[in-house]
Amino acid sequence: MSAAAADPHNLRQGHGHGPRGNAAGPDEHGHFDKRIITGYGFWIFLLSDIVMFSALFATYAVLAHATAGGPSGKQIFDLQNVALETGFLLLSSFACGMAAIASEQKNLLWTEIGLLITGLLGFAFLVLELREFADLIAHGNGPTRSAFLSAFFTLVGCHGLHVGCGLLWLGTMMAQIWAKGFRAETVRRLMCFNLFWHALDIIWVALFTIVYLLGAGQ
Amino acid sequence: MSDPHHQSDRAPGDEGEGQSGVAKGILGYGIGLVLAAGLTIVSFGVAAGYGWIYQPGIPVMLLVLAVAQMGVHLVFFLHITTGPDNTNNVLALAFGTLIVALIVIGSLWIMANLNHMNMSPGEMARHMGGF
Amino acid sequence: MAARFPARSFAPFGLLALGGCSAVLDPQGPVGQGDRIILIDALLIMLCIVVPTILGTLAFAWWFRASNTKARRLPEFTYSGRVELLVWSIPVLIVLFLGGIAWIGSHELDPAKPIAAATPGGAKPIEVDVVSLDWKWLFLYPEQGIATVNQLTVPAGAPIHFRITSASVMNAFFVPRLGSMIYAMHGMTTDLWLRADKPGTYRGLSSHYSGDGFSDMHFVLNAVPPAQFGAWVAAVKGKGGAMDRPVYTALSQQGTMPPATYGAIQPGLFDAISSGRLPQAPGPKDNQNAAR
Amino acid sequence: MLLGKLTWSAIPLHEPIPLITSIIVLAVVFAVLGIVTAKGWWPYLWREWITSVDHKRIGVMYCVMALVMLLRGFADALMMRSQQAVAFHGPGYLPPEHYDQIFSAHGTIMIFFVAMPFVIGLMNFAMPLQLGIRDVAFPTFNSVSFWLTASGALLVNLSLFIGEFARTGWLPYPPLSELRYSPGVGVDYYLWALQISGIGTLISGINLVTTVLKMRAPGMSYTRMPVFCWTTLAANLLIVAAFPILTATLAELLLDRYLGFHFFTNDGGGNMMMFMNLIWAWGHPEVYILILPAFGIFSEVISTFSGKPLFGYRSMIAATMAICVLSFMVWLHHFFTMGAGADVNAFFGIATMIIAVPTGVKIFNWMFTMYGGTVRFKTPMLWAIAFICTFVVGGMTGVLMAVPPADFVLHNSLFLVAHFHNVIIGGVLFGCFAGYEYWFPKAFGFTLDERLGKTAFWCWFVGFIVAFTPLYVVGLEGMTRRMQHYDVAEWHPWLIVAAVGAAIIALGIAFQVLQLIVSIRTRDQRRDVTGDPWDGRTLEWITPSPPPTFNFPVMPNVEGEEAYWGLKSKALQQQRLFDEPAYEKIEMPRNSPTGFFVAIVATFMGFALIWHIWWLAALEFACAYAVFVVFAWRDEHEYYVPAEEVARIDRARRAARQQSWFEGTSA
Ligand code: HEO
Ligand code: HEM
Ligand SMILES: [Cu+2]
Repeated sequence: MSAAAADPHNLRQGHGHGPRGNAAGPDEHGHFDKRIITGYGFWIFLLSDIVMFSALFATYAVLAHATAGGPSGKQIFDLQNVALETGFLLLSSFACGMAAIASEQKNLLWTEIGLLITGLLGFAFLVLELREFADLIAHGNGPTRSAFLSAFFTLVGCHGLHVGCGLLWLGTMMAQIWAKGFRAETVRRLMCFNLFWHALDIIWVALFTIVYLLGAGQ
Repeated sequence: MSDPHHQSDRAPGDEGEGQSGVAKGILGYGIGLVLAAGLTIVSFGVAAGYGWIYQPGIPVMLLVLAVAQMGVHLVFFLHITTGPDNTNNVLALAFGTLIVALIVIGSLWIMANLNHMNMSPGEMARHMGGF
Repeated sequence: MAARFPARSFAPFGLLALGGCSAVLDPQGPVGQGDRIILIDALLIMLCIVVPTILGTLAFAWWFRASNTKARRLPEFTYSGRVELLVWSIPVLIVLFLGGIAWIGSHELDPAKPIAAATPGGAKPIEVDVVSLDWKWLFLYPEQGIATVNQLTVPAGAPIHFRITSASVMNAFFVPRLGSMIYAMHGMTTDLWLRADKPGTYRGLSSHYSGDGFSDMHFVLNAVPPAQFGAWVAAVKGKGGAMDRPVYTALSQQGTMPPATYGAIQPGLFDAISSGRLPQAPGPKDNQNAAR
Repeated sequence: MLLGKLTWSAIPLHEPIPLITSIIVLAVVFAVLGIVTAKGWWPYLWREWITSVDHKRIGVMYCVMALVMLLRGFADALMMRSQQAVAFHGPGYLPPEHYDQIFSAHGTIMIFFVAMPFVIGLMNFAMPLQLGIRDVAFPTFNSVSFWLTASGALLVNLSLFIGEFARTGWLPYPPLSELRYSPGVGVDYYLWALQISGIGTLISGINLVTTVLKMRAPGMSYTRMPVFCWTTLAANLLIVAAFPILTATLAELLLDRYLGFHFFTNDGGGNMMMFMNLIWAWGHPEVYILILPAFGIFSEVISTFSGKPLFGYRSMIAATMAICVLSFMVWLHHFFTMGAGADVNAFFGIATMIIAVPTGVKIFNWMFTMYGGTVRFKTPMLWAIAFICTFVVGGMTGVLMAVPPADFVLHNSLFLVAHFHNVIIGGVLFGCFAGYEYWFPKAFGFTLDERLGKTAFWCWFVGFIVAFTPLYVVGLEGMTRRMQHYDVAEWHPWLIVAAVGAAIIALGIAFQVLQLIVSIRTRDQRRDVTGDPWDGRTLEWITPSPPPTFNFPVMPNVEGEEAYWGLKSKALQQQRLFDEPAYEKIEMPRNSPTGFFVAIVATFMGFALIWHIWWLAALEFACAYAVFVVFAWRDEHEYYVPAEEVARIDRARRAARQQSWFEGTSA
């Protein structure tokens, strides 16, 4: 009790960080760096999104064998298609990175080109995925066929939905940059889009491994 | 506040120190792309079962490759680990990973146990053969 | 199993029973006795810390009230290593103890764990298959070849092995004075072992809400002397209708009904229900509820 | 069809109870709207509240919503209590199909639209002030969060007039909640209302986590943050980590119901146990989302009214974060009786008990905070002391049920119901009431009436004991929850006692309403001129009451724990205020109607989906995208509060301080 007694507010303990400690403090006008705050908030959002996917993954893993007499993964997965999808998504991520670099340089043309390629590749991915879905449904293997297929369509479809929403967002961003150029807030939004797009890749990696590759192996 | 720490706080996805230029940036993404593509190809190859590796080890191998590839994406595309004060970003990631692990592993353990314990006799015969 | 948790009366706890026959605290079988003794032990050990905590809180607050001139003020008393150690270690110790009880108790009193007869070499276990329906209980006696609804007759002193499933939504099978409950779920079978040590009539019920008729979803469990059990079986056997598929299908309609007996059962009925080979119960008769 | 499943039969014209309730509620709503219109208050409301992005205003609106919904939820409770008091050997006055909606609505409303908004409101209000900053990280999203929650609440209450509410309990376990067994719209109301408000909550969680981690006054290091900020951080981390699970789980149930998927159905390989697993993986952290902020409030209140810094500050932080992580490792304790093996049950039982350790540490630290202090029994402090006494009992019964064999006979009994009301009312609600009384003067500039406040407190406290102790007893007598009627004679007297208890609580609520009315009418005599009515210790008390939009004219420089107490002590010691700072203009975010529009779209979309009015749903999707584009396209607007204005406001504050500290009677 003695050491603390004289200093109940721990005024003396500097915690080795000087008076500001490790706080993410404001500048002298009381402003915080919006880029950092926005980016961090978006990062937290992405993590929460990943948690949501983890619930879908858990469901899928539990129901993967509940085929109720319907087809199993092995019977319906077309790895070639998946490889193609993966390729599109990877390249699209790379293109998105290029757009990010161009936007740092405030290069309007290259930014737009980068984003356009990103979008086209993403769109190609989506088309392949939808074709796969349509094919399955046409063969009577839609999501209502079995719990396994419900889980499959939901998990993969949810990723696809994210890609779709990402494309809408992308279009909005391209128009905005075109119309308004590189303002601080536009650049910030572009940064968030970048994070979003790359995070979708990470989910896709988990997805093609757990759903397709492991599923096809069984 | 002329505090040196302030400058070093970064948004996730922000490149490290010097925004030194296009070349460096492209190189980063390029390395990422090559690594990711490589890992993907290996994954698909392993799964295609060319007999590259011990058959029963394939799932483990695939999972390891996936983790590696996610790491590549995080480092080279999301730049989550660059910059001297990324502690917050990485801590958040660690928390997220912990939660994901708890949910997935916990659910699988619980559900496997429940499914096993509560299996109906009629079903049992069907499942005895193993998957 | 009963050996580890001997049934002994707990005098101070008569208080909580409050005169009336308190179901959970007045068990009539080894499982319930095990559950109860664990419950009471855990409660007592925790009361040892909870009661002083409450009294201490009130005492501190009162003694250090602003108007008390006798209280010694220590405005700087904000940290003390010794107190820290104390406040972390007391709960840890209690949790260690409770954790031990929980671990052992979970294993000893695992609902699926078979139990022995009341007397060594006594009555042999009997099998009862339980199906929860909307909103009634169907009991099948596979060995005796009879069935009952909303009433359950068992020999006192004999271990009873229940296999439990549901034809529709979830329910829980619970006879408070015999002990542990367990869920009844469609397409699944849960196992529960119970024993009634004394003859008597015990109330059973669904302890998991299952829809509008839920409150009426209870049954009586008659524990009869072993000799009478045979007589009861003989009285039921062959009389009344048979529990076969058509009767079962009619039974699976929503509704409540008084106790009934069936003199025969269609073999394999329980397996067909529990594995989901028979269609699930139909639920509400019409969709008039769709709007309201 | 143009209106989907919606027909006239959805309106309860033939059922007197819902009909009369509907008419009364509608009358009140229209009366309020009428008064607002007649008095011409709309522009003011629109400008100052509906479109406000000020964290204090939003916090207040959350709390108001919680209080209004508390009345609704409590009305349900009264109906249940009176039904069970009379439904011995008889049907009572509420038929099952109505009674079942009531307990489902009660649980849903109390958890999602009382407890959640209350704690989120208080966090919103107080946390930025305590951190010494001007707003949260994303002010506009904050407004969106609030309005989405409001939209969810509106949908739940709409089910009273149009259609029905779920009859499945507050967590819609399949297969009962599947289309086959619940063909009505009740479950759909539940699902869409919770999806919408859940997204609001998630956004709020992201917002507040970012705020605590990235925006703090200069010098406010982690180990200098008030404990309430720590518990805010922990609770919001839990929101961010748990609510997505709820979203996914409800989405799966929605897919089952709307598109014939087979996640949890009896057929097609569905697995209902997976629902239980997932919903509790969210549900257990959820209860700590509720209790952690309450713990924070008690930490502030007990320290303030004991005139001492919080005892064991670092221990408290460690305990908070331990609870935060542990809460994700125990969820199976809600289904010990589902037939998992002994190892699994025992593991999760023990993990559950371990949470008692950090919680116990907190309790003991609060006790030692009072030890050696100067305890003032203001109303918030009464709530706090009552909290410790009731919560330890509730916690104890929780730990009891964490022992699997004990839970085998207590699960789903009224003992369980008593447990969670014990921790939720004695913990969360008492905490929120303490926070409400504690921060009310800060928010509105005048204090609440102490005498009525104390009367209300005693009614609540006594009523609570009388209402819920009998439930422990009937629980041990084998009474299951959610009983519409029963025929066991032993239960009857206890349920009558419980009904009396509920009536006493009703008295408590009446006194709270009275307290508010009286306090508003006599506000001129109870002005809080100094901004520091309780002799506080944290930064919110440095501001005038109510604080200006920008909270702080200059960012406070934090030099230790209890930032404000340090400054105050120094000033009092030197017998003078600190020198006047150089005032500068302050940049503040502008109002935005985004949140309000989002909520309108969400409400219509939810309604359309519930009633299968597909064209409307499609239209609303288009609107949602339109709102997004407009929002994403906007130029960010800030406005500046001119330096003169800042100076004027702050000089008034300094004058008041000068007056009370050095000229009038000392603080
Ligand atoms: C805010 C809400 C809240 C809180 C804080 C808690 C806290 C706890 N709860 Fe409770 N709960 C809450 C809300 C609910 N619980 C439920 C159900 C529930 C069940 C399932 C029962 C069943 O369905 O059969 C268990 C096992 C617990 C256990 C616990 C434990 C161990 C704690 C612990 O956190 C308590 C820790 C506190 C203690 C222990 C007191 C102080 C400690 C001291 C003094 C130290 C010394 C003591 C010891 C070492 C024991 N809870 C349900 C039911 C949902 C439903 O089915 O509808 C709800 C809503
Ligand atoms: C204010 C006084 C309150 C009273 C008198 C009251 C009363 C009741 C009653 C009678 C039940 C039904 C018990 C049963 O199943 O038989 C119930 C259920 C419930 N209450 Fe309360 N309650 C109150 C406050 C609260 C609060 C504040 C909360 C949460 C924040 C809450 C949450 C719940 C929940 C979750 C259920 C379970 C609903 C279900 O079974 O699905 N209650 N309450
Ligand atoms: Cu819990």
